[in-house]
Amino acid sequence: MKQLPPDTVFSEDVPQHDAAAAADMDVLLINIDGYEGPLDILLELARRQKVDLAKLSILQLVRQYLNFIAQAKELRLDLAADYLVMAAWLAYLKSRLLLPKQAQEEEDSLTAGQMAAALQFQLQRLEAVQTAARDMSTRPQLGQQIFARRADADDHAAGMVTQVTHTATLYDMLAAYGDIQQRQQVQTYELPVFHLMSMDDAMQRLCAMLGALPQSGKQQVWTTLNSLLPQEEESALYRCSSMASLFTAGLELVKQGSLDLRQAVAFDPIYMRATAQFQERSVS
Amino acid sequence: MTSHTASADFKALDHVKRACEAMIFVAPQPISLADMAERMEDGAVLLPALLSLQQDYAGRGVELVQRDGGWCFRTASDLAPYLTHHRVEERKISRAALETLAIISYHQPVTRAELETIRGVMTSKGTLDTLLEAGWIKPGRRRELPGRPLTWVTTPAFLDHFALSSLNELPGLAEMKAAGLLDRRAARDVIPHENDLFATQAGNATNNIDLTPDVMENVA
Amino acid sequence: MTSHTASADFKALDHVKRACEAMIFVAPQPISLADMAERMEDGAVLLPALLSLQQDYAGRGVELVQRDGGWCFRTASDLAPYLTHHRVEERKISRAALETLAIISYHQPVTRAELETIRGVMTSKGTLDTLLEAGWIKPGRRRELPGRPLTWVTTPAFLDHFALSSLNELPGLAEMKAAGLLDRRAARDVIPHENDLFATQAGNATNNIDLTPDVMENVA
Repeated sequence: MKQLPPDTVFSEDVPQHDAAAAADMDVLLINIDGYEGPLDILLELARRQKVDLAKLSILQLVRQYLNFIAQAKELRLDLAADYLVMAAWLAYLKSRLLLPKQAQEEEDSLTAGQMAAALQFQLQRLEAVQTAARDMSTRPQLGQQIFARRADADDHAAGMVTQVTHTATLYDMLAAYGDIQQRQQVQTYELPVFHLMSMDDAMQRLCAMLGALPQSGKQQVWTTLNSLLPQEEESALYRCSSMASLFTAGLELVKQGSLDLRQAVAFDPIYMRATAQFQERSVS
Repeated sequence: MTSHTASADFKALDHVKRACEAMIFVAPQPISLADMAERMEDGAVLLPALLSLQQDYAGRGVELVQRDGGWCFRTASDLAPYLTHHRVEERKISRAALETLAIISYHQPVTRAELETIRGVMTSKGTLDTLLEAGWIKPGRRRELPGRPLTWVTTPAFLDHFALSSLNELPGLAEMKAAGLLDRRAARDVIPHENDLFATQAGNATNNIDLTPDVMENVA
Repeated sequence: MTSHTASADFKALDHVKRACEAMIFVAPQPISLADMAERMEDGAVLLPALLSLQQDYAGRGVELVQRDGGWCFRTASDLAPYLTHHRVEERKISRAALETLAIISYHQPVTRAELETIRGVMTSKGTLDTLLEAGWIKPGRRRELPGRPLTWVTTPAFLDHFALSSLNELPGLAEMKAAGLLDRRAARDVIPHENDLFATQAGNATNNIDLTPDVMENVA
């Protein structure tokens, strides 16, 4: 297989400022609600390459999608998580596609080419399904373009035996069962009692633990929020609520000026330390 | 008078015949020449078309006849013996019968007392009678309980009517919920089960969304 | 089998044609050959009669068509403009529901997870139940997989609604099959793996398998 020099490869990353493409993207962003998730958007972008899906440039598609996400973020569009997951995956795929082949040898995982092929297959399959759906909606339909004979009241005059049959559809029956189930759930409903760390408990715990920390002059020790969580074997729900309650209690202390909170970037550990004011508060 | 865009010669006898044939076929009552003319293009001549159509159908199993000043198709009277089985009157079953049937199909064998517990209301005799008459339920074994109450089960005709090949194909509650058949979710289901909270974070996503990333696993 | 007193030759093609014509005309739903045979005299041969009848009706305003093995009369679709007043209220069907219906019809039997894999999104409420309510889909056999998930399949009413005589008539079905697009599996399971790669390159490369080179060239 031909291996391209790296500088050529990375020139692909330079965003192209094409007025027509930008206008296209605007249309896509405005109509975002009309699309059925990230795969549908990808298919729309793929169609714009105006080539047979089998000859699609996956790298170009990835770049278009990432560009689309970037613009959506710029416009502060509220994108569903699906779209961001897809973006993360495509960014990963892109890096794999751009790496020299030797560098990406990993055992029992798909090669970049196979991953791209899988994506391409999904797009082709979705395209086929969407075409089928469109064809279906344009077919002549019973009761719209094609008609059946309707039973004639006069038929009875023919002096024939009338046989009564009872009818119900599967949907009717399932819906009836669904209703019964719901009635029951409503009837037997009890408010569940949860074992949670209350705000009061959290405030008490936070003050006690921060007060007990080694203190060296004005430079208090930074400690992480995680280290303040209860270590005992508690339920997962209790640990979750502890995290939330301790954090909220922490915010309350910050508001009072008794605490400093610090976090470098999202999802990093949260650090806290007591201020001088905290000392006065705990003394008094 | 309506006008249509098709390019066919609307006055051609053949076209008028086809249109009349379809209009008469679909009409639930005999349809008058005037009614048909109103739906045809201006200048279409109907009577010759109808008479020609009547000739086409003469001696066939279905004939074109005039009744009450209108035109309609009627089966030839000599064929009545073949048609007796088809004189069918469809009757939609009542809500109560529907619920009862649903419970029997999901909980069979089930006694009348159990039925009433599940439905939360008394079951009138007429309800079970309707289902029996429809041939969808039948008595099953007696329950080994005081009074040896009769149980009810569904019949093969029930499966037949609902085009199911086995009882196994009745969707379960989770599947009904997924299909939108349980609309209002009980509040208790909305709150995640304690163990779910971290389980989903850990990655073994419970719902099978499978975005393109069926390849996603490779990211790890 | 019924016996009749008329003196006609019951096996004569013409007689069988007339009887079938009347039976199909009167039946509220498409009627199967077996159902008709049951009402006819022993030894009557129906299929040639039905095919001949179908030819008689070809090109007329009303046509004899097959729907999932049953026979029925339906108006010719080009005559719709004359019949507008019989139109039933059109079911507004969302794009999501239509795509879901397309997947069920082409990929059946298909589980909900497979549906979601193919569309790349969760199936929202109101999609499957809309199709179920329309009577176009029903539950099929459970798949022999962990959790025994329910599959969904189309009904005869679906074929009748969309004027298809059988599933084989779905537009583009053969092409989709040839292109391997009827595969219900997740994409990563469909594409050939390392070891298969050379085999397919060597000969029967059907579609897009040796993708990597293309991709790399497009980088330039």
